[in-house]
Amino acid sequence: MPDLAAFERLVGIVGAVGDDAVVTTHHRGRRAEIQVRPDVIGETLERLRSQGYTHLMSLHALDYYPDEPRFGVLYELLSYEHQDRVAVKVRVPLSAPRVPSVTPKWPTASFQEREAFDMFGIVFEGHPDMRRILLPEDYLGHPQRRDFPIGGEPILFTGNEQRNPGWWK
Amino acid sequence: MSTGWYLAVSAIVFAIGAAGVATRRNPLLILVCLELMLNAGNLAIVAFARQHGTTEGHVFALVVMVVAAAEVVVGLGIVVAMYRNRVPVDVDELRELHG
Amino acid sequence: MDEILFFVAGIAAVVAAAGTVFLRNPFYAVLSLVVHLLSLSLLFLLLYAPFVAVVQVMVYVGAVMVLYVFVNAYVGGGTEPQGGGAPTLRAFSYAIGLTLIATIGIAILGSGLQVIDGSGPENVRASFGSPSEIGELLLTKFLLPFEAASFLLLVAAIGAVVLARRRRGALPGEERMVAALDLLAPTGTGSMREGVGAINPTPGGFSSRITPSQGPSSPPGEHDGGGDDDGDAR
Amino acid sequence: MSSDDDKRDGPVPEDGSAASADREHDSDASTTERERGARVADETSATTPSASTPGQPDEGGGRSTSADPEGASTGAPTATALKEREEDWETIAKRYRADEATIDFSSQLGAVATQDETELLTINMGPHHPATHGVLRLLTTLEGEVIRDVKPIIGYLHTGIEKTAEDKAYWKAIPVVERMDYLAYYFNAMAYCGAVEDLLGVEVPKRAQYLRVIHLELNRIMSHLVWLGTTMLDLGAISILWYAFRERETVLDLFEYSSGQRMHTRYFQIGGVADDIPAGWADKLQRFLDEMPTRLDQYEAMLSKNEIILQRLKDVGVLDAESLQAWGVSGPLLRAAGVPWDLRKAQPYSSYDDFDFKIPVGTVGDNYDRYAVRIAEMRESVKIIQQALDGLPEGPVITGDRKVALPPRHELATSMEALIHHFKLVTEGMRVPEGESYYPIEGPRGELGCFVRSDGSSKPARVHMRDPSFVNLQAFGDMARGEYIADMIATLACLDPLLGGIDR
Amino acid sequence: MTALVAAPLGAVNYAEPWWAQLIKAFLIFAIGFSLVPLVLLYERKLLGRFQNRPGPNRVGVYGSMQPLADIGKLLFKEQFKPRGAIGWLFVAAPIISMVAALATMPLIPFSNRPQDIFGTPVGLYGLDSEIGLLIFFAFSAIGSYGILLGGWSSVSKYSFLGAMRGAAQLISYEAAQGLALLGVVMTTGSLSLSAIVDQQGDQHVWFLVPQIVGAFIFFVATLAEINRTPFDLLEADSELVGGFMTEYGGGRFALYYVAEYVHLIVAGAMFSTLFLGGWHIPFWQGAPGFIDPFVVLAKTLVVVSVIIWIRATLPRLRYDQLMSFGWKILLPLATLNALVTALFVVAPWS
Repeated sequence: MPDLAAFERLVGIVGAVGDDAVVTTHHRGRRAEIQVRPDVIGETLERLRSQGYTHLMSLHALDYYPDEPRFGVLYELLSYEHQDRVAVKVRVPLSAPRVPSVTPKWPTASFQEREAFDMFGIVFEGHPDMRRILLPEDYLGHPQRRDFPIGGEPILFTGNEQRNPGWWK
Repeated sequence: MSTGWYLAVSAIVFAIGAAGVATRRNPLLILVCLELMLNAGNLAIVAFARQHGTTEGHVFALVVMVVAAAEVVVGLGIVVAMYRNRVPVDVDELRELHG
Repeated sequence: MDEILFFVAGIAAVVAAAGTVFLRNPFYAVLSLVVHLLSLSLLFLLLYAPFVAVVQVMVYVGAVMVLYVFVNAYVGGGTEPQGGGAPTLRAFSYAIGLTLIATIGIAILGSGLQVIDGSGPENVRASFGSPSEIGELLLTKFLLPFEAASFLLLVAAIGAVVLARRRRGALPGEERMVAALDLLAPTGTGSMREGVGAINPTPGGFSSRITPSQGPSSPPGEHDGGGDDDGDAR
Repeated sequence: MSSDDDKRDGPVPEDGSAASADREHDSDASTTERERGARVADETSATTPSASTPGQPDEGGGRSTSADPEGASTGAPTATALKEREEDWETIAKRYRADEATIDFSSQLGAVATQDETELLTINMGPHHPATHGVLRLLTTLEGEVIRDVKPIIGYLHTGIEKTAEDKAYWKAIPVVERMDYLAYYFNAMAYCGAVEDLLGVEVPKRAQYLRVIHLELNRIMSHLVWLGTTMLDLGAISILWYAFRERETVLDLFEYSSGQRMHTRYFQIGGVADDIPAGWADKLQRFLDEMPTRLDQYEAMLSKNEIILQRLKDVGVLDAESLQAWGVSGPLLRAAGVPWDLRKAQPYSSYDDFDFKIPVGTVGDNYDRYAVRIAEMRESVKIIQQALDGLPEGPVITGDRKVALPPRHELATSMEALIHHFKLVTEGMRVPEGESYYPIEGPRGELGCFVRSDGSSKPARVHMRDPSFVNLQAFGDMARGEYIADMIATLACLDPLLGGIDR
Repeated sequence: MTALVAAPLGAVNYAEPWWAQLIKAFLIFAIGFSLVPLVLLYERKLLGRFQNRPGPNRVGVYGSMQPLADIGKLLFKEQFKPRGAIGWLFVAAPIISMVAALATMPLIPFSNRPQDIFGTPVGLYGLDSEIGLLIFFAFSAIGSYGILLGGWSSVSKYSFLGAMRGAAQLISYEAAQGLALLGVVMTTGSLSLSAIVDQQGDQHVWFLVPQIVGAFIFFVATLAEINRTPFDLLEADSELVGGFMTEYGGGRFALYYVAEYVHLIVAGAMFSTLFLGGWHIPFWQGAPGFIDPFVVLAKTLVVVSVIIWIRATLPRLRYDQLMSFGWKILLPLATLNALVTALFVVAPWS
C-alpha cells in the first residue's frame, strides 16, 4: 500500500482525468482504494500504469445490495517497482450495469470480465467476446447477485427433460 | 497347373486394369489400375519363368516392381501437390495441362 | 491341392482386380488392390517363385500400398461420380477392355504356343528362384538394369520430395529435429542450466533485477487471444 | 426498464449467413419477452424486475446474444417472478433443444478456422481426455499435427463456492474455500484467513505463523510433486508418477498427523491454527526434510539427464515475460521466464521475511525452465521448512482475542465469560467490521488472492478468489499455437492448471 | 503336403509327415497364446517393482490370474461399434493385426536338432524357410494394415491421427530394421533363421558382438515396430487418448492387446535368434538337445525384460523427433553398418 503522501499524489493524477473523476478514496489498514466514475476507468488505469502500477492482478465484481449504485467492479493493481498495490473501484447501478472494458489494454482482464458478467450481469462494453464463461450458455440470471437465492434452482438436464418433461414443477 | 491358366488370369487382370485406366477419373485410381496392369504382366513373366525353368523372369519381375514403385512415388507426389494447390482431383477437369 | 489353391488365388485375384476398377469409394478400391496383390503373391508361390512372392508382399503390400492408403486418407477422396463424364467415353473404354480380352484370348488360344499346355519341368532344381540365384543374376547378367532401376528409384524419390514439399516444421522458418550432435552435447546445454542449476538470483533485490514493465505495446491476442473466443471479432 | 427493453433487439445476427428465418425467430422471441417483461414490471416492485431470459442461447455459437444487457435485470425472484421463470423454462428448454442440434462449433474457432483452409482439422480435446488435468475442454484446430488455434473452454467443474461462502459464517467458510484448488488447500485457507484477519485487525501469534509457513511449504511441495508426476505421465514417463506420489503420501501423512485429515484439513483458523502440532510430529517432519533433497536428486537423475525429456521440454511453449505479464500470469510460469517476482519476498506475509531462501528463475521461459524452476522451488521449500522448524517459537497457536478464536476447552468449565464467547462464536460466529480486503499470497501456481467484503454481519458479503490457474490459462493459447499436439499437451501440463481452481 | 507348404518357400532340412506338421502348427499357436498372459503378468509385475508397488496381487496367488481376469473382462464386455464406423473393416482390422502377429511365430527356430518323436525326426520350428527373414518382414508389413484400417474405419479423429502416425512410423522404421540385418545376412550368407543361429554357433561368438551397431538399430527399430515406449506414439494415451484403438472395446480391443504382446514375444525371440545366438549356450558345447527351446525362451525373457525396463524409464518421443530419428540417424547408421560389414565379408585386403 502506498503511504498517504504517495496515495494523495496518485489521487491527484487520477483526478486530473476529468471533473469529478474521483468519486471517493479510501486509505486504511492495508488497503488503498480509489473510486472513479465508470466512464473514466480506462484512462485511470492507464495513468496508474504510467506511475508504475503495471500489473492488473485481479478484476472482480461485487454486489452492494441493497445499496445503490449496486455493483462495484474492483481492479487490483500491482507495481513491481514499488512493490505495493492500489485498488481502483467503479460503482454502477442496477439499471445500467455497464462498464467500459479494459481487455484491449489489459489482456488479463478477458476471463475475469467475462466471469464478472457471468456472475453479476455487468456488461463490459468493448470486450471482444462478452459471453458467459463458467455457467452454461443458457443459464438464467446472474447467481452471485445478493438477491439471487441459494438453492431452489431447477437444473435442466437433457436426460431429465426428455424422459420426464416438466419434472421441475 | 498348366501355364495357360496363369496366362488366362494374367490376361483378364490386364484387361480389367486397362478398362479401369480408361474409366476412372480420379488420378489416384488411375495409378491403382496401372498397378493392376503391371502386376498382370509380372504374373505372366513369372509363369513363363516357371515354364522354362530359368530365373531371369524373376529378375524381370523384380525390376518391374521397382519401376512400379518409382511410378507410384512420383504419381502420388503429383496427386498430393494437386490437392495442395486446389487443383480438382479429377483428370477430366484438368484443363491446365492441356496448354 | 495345387489346383485348389490356384483357383482360390486366381479367382480372388480376378475378383479383387474387378473390385479395384468398379468400387466407387477410392479407399475400398485401394484395399481391393491389396487383396489382389496378396493373391498374386500366392500365385507366385505356386509358381516356385518364393522370393518374388515375399518381395511382392514386403514392397508392394507393405510399402507401396500403405502409401496409397495414406494418400487416399489424406486427400480424402470422396466417392467419385461414377456416372459422370461422357457416357460414350465410358462405353468406349469398356469396349477397349473387352477387345483386349478377346485379343489376348485369341493370341493365347490361337497362337499354337506349345508351352501353354505344359507346366514346365515337374521338379524344379532346389535353387530355382532362391535369393542367391536371383542376386547372382542381378549382379552379373542384369547389372545394367539393376543399376538403372536403382537410379530410377533415386530420381523418383527426389521428385516426390520436390513435388510434395511445402513449408517445413511447425511454423515457417522453424524446423526442429534431433541432430546427431545434440546427442553428444552435455546435458542442459543451451538452456537455463546455469540459471537453475546454480540458483543465484539476487535475493530480495527485486528493484535491481526488474525493469518496470511498461505494459505490452501490442497486447498479445487482442483479437485472437488464447482465452477469448472471437465471436464478435469476425 | 423499458429503455433496456428497447435494446433487446440489439443482437440480431450480424452474420450474413444467418437466414432470414432466424431473424424472424429472434425478433418474435424478443417481442414476447418484452411484453412479458413489461407485465412483470407492472406486477412486481421496481427492484424486482423481470425474471426474463438473458437472451437466447447462442445460435451461432460465437455470437454473443447473451451479452444482452437485459440479463442485468434479473432481480429478486418473487413468487410471481418465479412462476414466470417456470413458464420460461419450458420455452427455453424447447428452444435450447432446437438450438443444440444446430450449434456450429466451427464458428467458435475464431479467425483461423474461418479461413479457406481445407486441411484444418478441429478436435475437441476434453472434457474427457486423459491429459487435460480434469474437465478442461480444448477446442483445437490442427493442421496435420500442428496446432493452429486452441481455445480453452471451462466451467464444467463450477461449484459456486464463492456464492456458497456468502451463506456461511466466517469461520465456516474456510472448508468451503479450501475445496477450490484441491491441491493447494492450505493456500486457499491462508488467503481467506489472511483477508479476514486483515479486516478484523487481529495479530496472529508467531508460533502460528511459523506453523502456517511449515504447512504452506509442505503443501507447495505436495502440489509440485503432483504436478511433476502428472506432467511426466503426459510425456510418457510413467514411473515418475509413482515416485512423486510416494513422497506426496509422506506429506499427506504429515498433514493427517497434525490436523486429522489428509486433504482439506481446515487446519488454519482465523487468528491462527486449529491446534498445536502433536508430539513426535517434528521428528517425522525432520525425517521427511532429510529425505526430500536426495529424492529430488533422484528425480533429477532420472529426468534432467534424460535426453528425450530435454528434447521434449526445451524450447517448447516459449512465451516471453512481457506477454506473460500482460496475460496476468504469475508464479513459477513467470519466474521461468526470468522475472523473480515472488510475493513471499516482495510482500512478505506470515513471517516469510524471517527465512532465508532464494527465488529460482529461468532464462528462456520454455517448458524446461518451468520444470526446473518447480524442482528448484521444492528444494527452497525444504530449506524454508527446515528453518521454520528449527526456529519454531514457543507460545500460543491462536490469537487470544476471544471475539475471534474459541476459548480453550478447559476454560469452559471455569469461566462464564469463556462459555458465553464459545456460545456466541459457535452459534452466530464472529462479527467482522465493515470493510474490504484483498489478501494475496504466493500459491504454488501463482498469486492466489482472496477478496473479502464484510458488511458488518457475521457472514461475508462477498468472497472472491483470484485463482492463479484461472488467470494463467488465458496465456495458454499463445503458448501452444504453432506447437505439435504432443507439445501442446506438455505445455498444458507445465502450465499446471487446476480445474478446481479455474472453475471454482 | 510337404511340397505344398515347404518346397515353394525354399529348401527344408527335414521332410516331415503331415501329422507332425499339424501337431506343430497346433502347438505353436497353443504355446504362443499361453505365453501372452504370462508376459502380460510379467510386465505388470515388473513394472510394479520398478515403480515401488507390488503390481497385481489380488486375483489368484500373487496375482497370477490377473491377465486371465483382464482378458476375460474384455471378452465379456459389450461389442461396441461407434455409429458411422465402417462395420466390416472395423471388425476385420484387429483380426488382421492378430493374424499378422501370430503368423511370424512359426518362424522362430527353437532348435535345429530334430527331436525323435515316435521314431520320426521332427524339427523344433514351425517353418525353416530359406527366406525366413523376408517372411518375417512381409508379415510385419501386413500388420501395419491392422492399425491403419482400425484407425480409419473408426471414423474418429483421434483414431485417424493415430493411424496416420502408425502407418508413417511403421513403414519408415521398417527400412532401418531391414538394413540393420544386412550385416547379419551378409556374414551368414543366408536368409534362413536357423542358418543364422548355426553360424553363430560355428563362429563361437554371438552376432551381438561383431554386429553391435546392427543389433542396436534392430532393437530400436523393433521397439518402433511393435509400438513400445518410447515409440508408442500411435497409442499415445496422453495425446490421442488411445490412438488407433480409441474406439475399440471389449473383445476387439482384446485382440489388439493380445496382438501387441505376441509382437513383443516375437520381437524378443527374433532378437535372441539373430543376435543372441539362439539356442547356443556360451562355453557349453555339449548341451543336450531338449534344453534348446528353454534356452531360446530364457533369452527371449531377457530381451522382453529390457523392453519393459525401457518402458518404465523413458518418456515418449514427439512425432517429428521420431521420424527424423528414424530417417536421419538410424537409416544412415544402418547403411554404414552394412557397408562396413560388406568390406569385412569381402575382405579385399586378404
